Amino acid sequence: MVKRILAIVFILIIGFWMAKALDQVPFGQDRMLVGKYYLEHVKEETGAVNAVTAVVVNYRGFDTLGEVTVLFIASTGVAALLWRKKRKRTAKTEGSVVLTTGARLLLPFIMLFGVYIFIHGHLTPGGGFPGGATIATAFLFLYLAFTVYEVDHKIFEPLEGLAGVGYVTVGLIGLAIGGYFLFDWIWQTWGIGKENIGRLLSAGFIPIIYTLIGIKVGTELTGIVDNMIKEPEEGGQ
Amino acid sequence: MSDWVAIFIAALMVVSAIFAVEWRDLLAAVVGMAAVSLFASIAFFFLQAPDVAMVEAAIGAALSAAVFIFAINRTERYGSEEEGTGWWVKW
Amino acid sequence: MSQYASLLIALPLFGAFFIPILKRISKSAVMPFLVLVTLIQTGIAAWVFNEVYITGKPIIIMAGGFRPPIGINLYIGHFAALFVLVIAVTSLLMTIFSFKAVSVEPKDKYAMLFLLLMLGATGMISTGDIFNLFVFMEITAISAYALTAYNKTGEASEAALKYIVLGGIGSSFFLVGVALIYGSLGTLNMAHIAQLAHLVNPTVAKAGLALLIFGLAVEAEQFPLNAWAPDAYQEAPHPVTAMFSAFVVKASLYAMGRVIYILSAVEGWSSILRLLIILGTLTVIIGEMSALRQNNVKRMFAYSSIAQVGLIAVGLALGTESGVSASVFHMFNHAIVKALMFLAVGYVAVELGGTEINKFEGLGKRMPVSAFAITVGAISIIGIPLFNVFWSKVQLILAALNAQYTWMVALILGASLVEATYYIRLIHTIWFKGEGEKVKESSVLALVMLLLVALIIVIGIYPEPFWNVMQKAGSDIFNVAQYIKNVPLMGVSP
Amino acid sequence: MNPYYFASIALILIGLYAILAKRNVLKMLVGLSIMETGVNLLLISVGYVSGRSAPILSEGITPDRAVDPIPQALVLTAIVIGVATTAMALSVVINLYEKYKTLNVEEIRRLRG
Repeated sequence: MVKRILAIVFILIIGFWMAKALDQVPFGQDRMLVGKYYLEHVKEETGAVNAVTAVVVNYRGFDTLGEVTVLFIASTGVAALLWRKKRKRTAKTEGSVVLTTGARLLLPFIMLFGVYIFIHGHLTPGGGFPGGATIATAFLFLYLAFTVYEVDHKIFEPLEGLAGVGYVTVGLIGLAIGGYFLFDWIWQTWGIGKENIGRLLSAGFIPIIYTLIGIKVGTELTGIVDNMIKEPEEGGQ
Repeated sequence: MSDWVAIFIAALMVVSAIFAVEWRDLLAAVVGMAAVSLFASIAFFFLQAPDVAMVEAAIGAALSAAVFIFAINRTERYGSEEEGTGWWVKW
Repeated sequence: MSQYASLLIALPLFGAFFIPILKRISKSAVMPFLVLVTLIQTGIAAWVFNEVYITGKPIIIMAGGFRPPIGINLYIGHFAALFVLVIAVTSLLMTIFSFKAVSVEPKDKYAMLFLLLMLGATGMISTGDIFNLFVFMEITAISAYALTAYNKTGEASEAALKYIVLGGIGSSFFLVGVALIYGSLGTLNMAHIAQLAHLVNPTVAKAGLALLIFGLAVEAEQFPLNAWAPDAYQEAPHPVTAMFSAFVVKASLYAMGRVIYILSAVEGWSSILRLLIILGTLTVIIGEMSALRQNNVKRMFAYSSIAQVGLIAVGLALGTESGVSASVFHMFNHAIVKALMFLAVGYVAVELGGTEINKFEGLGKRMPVSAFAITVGAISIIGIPLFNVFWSKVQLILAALNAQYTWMVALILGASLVEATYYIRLIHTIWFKGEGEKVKESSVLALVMLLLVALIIVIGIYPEPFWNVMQKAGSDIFNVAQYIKNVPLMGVSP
Repeated sequence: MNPYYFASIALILIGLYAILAKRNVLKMLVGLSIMETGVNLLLISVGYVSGRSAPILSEGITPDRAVDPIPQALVLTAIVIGVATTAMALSVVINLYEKYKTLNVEEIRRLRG
């Protein structure tokens, strides 16, 4: 009990200091510095209408590469930790009729929606991460609806690696053409799509990278789900 | 008007967080956690961050709750619940 | 041309992403591929080191061709060039060791996580952006979680869980700190933050800095948040333990130093230094005291490592240039010595099946090279003259005297005394107790160990050239004005 | 104090409390997740500017009428990292449960001293 009170006191001290510091950072005021530069130059420098996308893919591309890597580590790590000699699905009951027919009917549409989200990342809210998550949701439906369903690992794992290799390669092409890693060579060197800002075929390599990220995130999250849902067989340790 | 909305959402988040932490049924706790994420995603929408709202709803709420539920499925649903401290401080 | 230094980041990533494809082609090619990638990485790191130290100018890598504060930049100055090389070389040696030491499947996943751990530490050391630092920290941390639990025993999972919980708290604190600093300055680039540091409200800056330090303290193994370290060191695969001690901790300590010194223009900054001195001192005391009562050699080395890390943190927090340089020297020496010791202990554990102290009886007769390596490492870390750690401890003492912290001399000497106690006990067990059959030692690993031993003795006898390098690296962290000047900031100002 | 700031600090503290005081591993991870949500909310609130709209510069939105895009980009990264940590932690928990058949941290303490 004493320890619990100590914990609460400790937490309250932290909370007090955070609140005190936040008091000096008033809510809702314009304190933009670098952000202002982004908003003013985003269209000419990257061709994207959605400034968040431009920041994520272009200006702070290293963060995004790192973020994709983190997810890759998670999927690899989960696979490494839950690796057993023999594993299979152990669900006994099929999903209800609503779920099975729903999964069959909706699957293409969910996939299509995911693809739509990540291809239009530079125009509308969304992008590779929610798009990939949507695709993973489609596979999640399949897992829940059918007891024996399993993704094809022969295709999925190399696809995951291939998308990552593609991302790094796009960056390295930038290094070769423009002299900088992750340089947007399509927009800044070739100038493709300068005349149709605000439409699909613009914004340089953002759609390409977001497609790669979408595939990667989709396969990785599906891989995590797959590893979590399969249980080791008896004596298969 | 928007002030009241903000207060309402904030209150919902805090309440569902408290429930998530205090419910003994782990499945309910996970649902509470997903609710926190969901309300947070609504808050992001009001704070003019639609991109973040989408990601939070899709990844933060749905998928992480799903992963939690699979984990509960492979472990146990009702944990013993006496409280204490000091597990990580002890050497 | 200098932009090609970004291959330091691109190559391990490419390698890690390529492994799933390679596995489809040939599964047995994965481990040789790992050697290849780390070898190339060492080559690039050596080239970068050469470039930076010959021209005397840091390499600034601008991602996407945007000038900093707009884009993210990597800053490979004197410190980063040195430690990127240390990381690459250590990884190469540990890859060779992995052939012997890692037998648990799935090895392809191990190879990926190994590369990404190396990548994360490289990124942490070279980044020039505070949020990018967070991302690389998480890359390091999450691959470290996975590698800690890799053996899939109950104890390994327990250690990993402890690590994850503490690491999660740390990363949340770090992000709150980033939010506070971003909220008051509107920028994330470290050089830009340093340039504008006098504008921050002192309360915000102090709270933010304290949160950043607490966030980094998990990886840097400082006192209240380092309970994971001995467990993880004990249970992780042996090559990974050596990597933790040799560079993962060092990367976080460097990040700590960098974050502290870029905000040195803040009012009331010295109170943060005092906080870190207290944390570091407690780390030293608790680490040494716990090491004294260990029966597991690997765990004992882990506590000894924690104590050394505390000394490094104290040196960083002295607030003088000589203190920082001495810390960097100690980091470098400690990286070599602990890589050697964990390599030797791991190899003994692989051959004899455990790291409890009774397994080490008669080791001098059973595995003479490993026993010799452990002995040299132990003698060195105690601080006997003619071995490398002696010189860094001397520099630390001189720096402490310069900064008027006389009691710190007592701390360093006392720590050395305690180290002497438990290491001499170990050496006695190794050479003068027990008998046993001779085990045939792998000649490659023996060569690696002898190489590191030679390095220890060379630094011990000729410390001057190394000390010059360390002074440059130390002033790279300490001298913030020069740091701001080196980064080609474009004129975005309030 | 602003409700969003209040909520984010409250979420951080509730999460921290769960980590410090609960003994059920999954409960601790729920706390960690809540804490991360709180941090994300804090970052977004710091970047908000009253009366402006989302930083999507299509019809009618000029640069001086949009909120700060940087915190949003940061939070995108932070959310994904949070999920990665959670997934990692849960697979560790599954391994732990296989070995010890319990989720209580007091009962799985083998590493001491």
